[in-house]
Amino acid sequence: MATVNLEHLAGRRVLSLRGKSVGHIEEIRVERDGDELLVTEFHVGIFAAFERLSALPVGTEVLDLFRLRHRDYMYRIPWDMLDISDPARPRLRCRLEQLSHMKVGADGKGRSPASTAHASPGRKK
Amino acid sequence: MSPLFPVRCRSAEGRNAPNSKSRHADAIRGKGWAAEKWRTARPLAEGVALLLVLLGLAACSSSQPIEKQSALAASAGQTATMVVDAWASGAAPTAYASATLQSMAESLAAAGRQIQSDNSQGRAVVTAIGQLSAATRQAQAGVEAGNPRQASQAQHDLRMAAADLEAAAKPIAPKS
Amino acid sequence: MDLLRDLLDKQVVDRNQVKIGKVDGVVAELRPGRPPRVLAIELGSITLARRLGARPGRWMAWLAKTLGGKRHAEPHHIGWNKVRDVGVDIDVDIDVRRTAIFDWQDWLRDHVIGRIPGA
Amino acid sequence: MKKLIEISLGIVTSVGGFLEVGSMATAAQAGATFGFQLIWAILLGTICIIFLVEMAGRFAAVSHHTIIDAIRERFGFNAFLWPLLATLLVNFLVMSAEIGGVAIAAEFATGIGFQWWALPVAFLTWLLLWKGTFGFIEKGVAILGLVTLCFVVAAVMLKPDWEAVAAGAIPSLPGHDAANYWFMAVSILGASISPYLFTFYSSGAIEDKWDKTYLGANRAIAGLGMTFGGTISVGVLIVAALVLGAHGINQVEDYHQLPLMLIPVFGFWGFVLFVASLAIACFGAALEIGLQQAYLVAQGFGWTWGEDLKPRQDPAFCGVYTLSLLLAAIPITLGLDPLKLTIFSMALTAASLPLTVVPFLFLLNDERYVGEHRNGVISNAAVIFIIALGFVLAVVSIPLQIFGGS
Repeated sequence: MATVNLEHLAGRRVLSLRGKSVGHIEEIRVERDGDELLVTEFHVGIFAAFERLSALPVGTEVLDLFRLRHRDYMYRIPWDMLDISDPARPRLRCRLEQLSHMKVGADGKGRSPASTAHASPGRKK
Repeated sequence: MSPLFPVRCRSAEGRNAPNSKSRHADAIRGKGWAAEKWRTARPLAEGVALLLVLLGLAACSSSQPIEKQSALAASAGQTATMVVDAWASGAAPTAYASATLQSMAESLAAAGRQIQSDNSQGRAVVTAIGQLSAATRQAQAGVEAGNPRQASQAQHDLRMAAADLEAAAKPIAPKS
Repeated sequence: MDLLRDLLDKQVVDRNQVKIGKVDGVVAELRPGRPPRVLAIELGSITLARRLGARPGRWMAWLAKTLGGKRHAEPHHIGWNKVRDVGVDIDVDIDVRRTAIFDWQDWLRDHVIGRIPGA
Repeated sequence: MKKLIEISLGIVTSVGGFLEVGSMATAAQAGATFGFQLIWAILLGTICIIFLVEMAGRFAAVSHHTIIDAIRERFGFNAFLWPLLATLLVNFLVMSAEIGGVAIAAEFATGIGFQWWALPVAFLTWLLLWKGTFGFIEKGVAILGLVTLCFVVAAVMLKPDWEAVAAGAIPSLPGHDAANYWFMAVSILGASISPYLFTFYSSGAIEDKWDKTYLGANRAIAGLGMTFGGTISVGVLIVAALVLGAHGINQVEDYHQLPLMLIPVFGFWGFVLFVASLAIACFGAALEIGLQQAYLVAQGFGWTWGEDLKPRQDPAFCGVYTLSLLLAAIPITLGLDPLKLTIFSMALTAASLPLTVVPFLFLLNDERYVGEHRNGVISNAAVIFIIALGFVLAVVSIPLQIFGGS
């Protein structure tokens, strides 16, 4: 049974099949399935980091201020499109072009309703 | 004030700038924002470097040792005078007064040693500082012996030496 | 649920509301053709050191093994089935006294802190 | 009524935290060398710390998390490590300086050299942490700390030219010693905006079991308490300017010079009051920083923590403050000049500010922590200003540390 430590994926650069950088992993999405917790998606790109820090508007403005905004989107890569068997070197399993329909706008448009409900079931007050 | 790490002026900017910068970058990077984004912030880095150079120049230009040392010595001399006053009027305990005078005498001696100048002004400053130091020692002896007369005699010497120092340091002091 | 945001580095409390550490790591099982499954959360200095790099990880593992014996050569695991609630804190259904997690604190208490009068 | 008592106690407590060896030494040096010209730095620092303390208290009251807890949770361990290490180091230096402050006071009082006092002082601090509860320490320090008001009384008795004092509240360029001027401004800001103040405050809010009903009290305590503390610092500066500066003592390089500040005003009692103020203010700060070191580590690694627990119940927490007090006593025991250490650590504090303040921008805007009580425009503007100030200070203080008007 192969196991992997998911915390090592945080902040890692994702490489495409040809070794080109796609961005950094900023979030790992998991979903409950009965008693199990399954990894469903990897979010890649600086806007995913802003989202994690609840700083989407501020972060975007800061990027614009320093003219560091290179992309307007983040990728949401499904679990089966990323090889994480070596968490220090995650690699895409598909071609770069296939990623285009995994793009999500920086303003969060195009997100599925499920992912906006971030509160977990047993959330305490 | 005397720096904890006396380093020559020249060595400063290049070494410190990248260090401090990368630390802040780390702080706001969160769980791994793209580090190379910061590399593109070169204009910012250049601005910072310029600022550092300017500050470095400002710092260097104002650090003439002889001025600094004579200012230090003048303050030490005034402190000695004030402490003797306080002691004589019973406002300062003997142990404190004597320790203070001891410490002032030491800083005066150190200030005298720091000035390495061959011109006549420099020599006059060093002489005046030496007199201040001697008078401080004498005041200390008076305080320790519980002898107010010796202390007030020393205070008189202190005032004379302070006036000498002021006169000697004047031509080379900054415009202030 | 977002793993990095909602789970990793959160406070873990045991059955008796004792703070036992933070979620230092998350272990998942890779399965061919099926999504990775979270097996356990990991706690302990070895996990933390590994997050800083492979070499610090090896040093810390060596140190833990040397100081604590075999029982401490690996990070502490708490199975996902023991996790009761993921909220402000992570509630787990274990009793920390029955694990090795606080061994070193117990040692500290018994050999150092407890020997100082008034503890 | 109970709230009112709590607010007044809180205000007094924050004075105890605000005024310590750093603010006293930097204010005294600035007053002696530059007269009233650097009052603006104290005012600016006080305004900044009011905002940060208010936010730290609000954050703790609403989210039941301390700032340190949340930095680890939100930014992850690897990013947390930098503020953690920086704060531990700065706290170590500042604590050493505080122990030095008490040791100097003991030397003034007894004539026995300060080095000999470092370990006894550290032991006494440790004993209070070991046996005392949070409330006892907080309130005890607070009430004794009122003695520092003697500086304000002295400042008023010296009848300063209030117009000149007001003019000092507006930043101006120095007429001489530019590098020294800016170095002092940085040190004053570092002494006022100490990270340990707001991280300690947020831990204190958890220890005192604050909830949302405390938001008003929090605002009052932060605003009035820090203003109160800043006023005392300004008092020190005015006294230093009118006594030391007027007597021609423009360079305060030696801690022996400091008690002379109050002697012309109060005579022998001036000496006693100075010694008492220095001892109590520094002792209080040493207690708070000792606790803060333990909070930092325990919260960062998720251990059990709390000053009200018996040492047996949180051995690791007690272990941290025991060890850090012991370590902090070492530099003073070895004879390192407490005044130089103080000035150095204040500038370093200023340099470490961005590491601890940047997270505020994220945490105080995160609805999952603070919900509807998130920062408004003014608070956010203040945080951004402090971050910018912090960056400038960090970049400036290191070269100034080296030249420092050498």
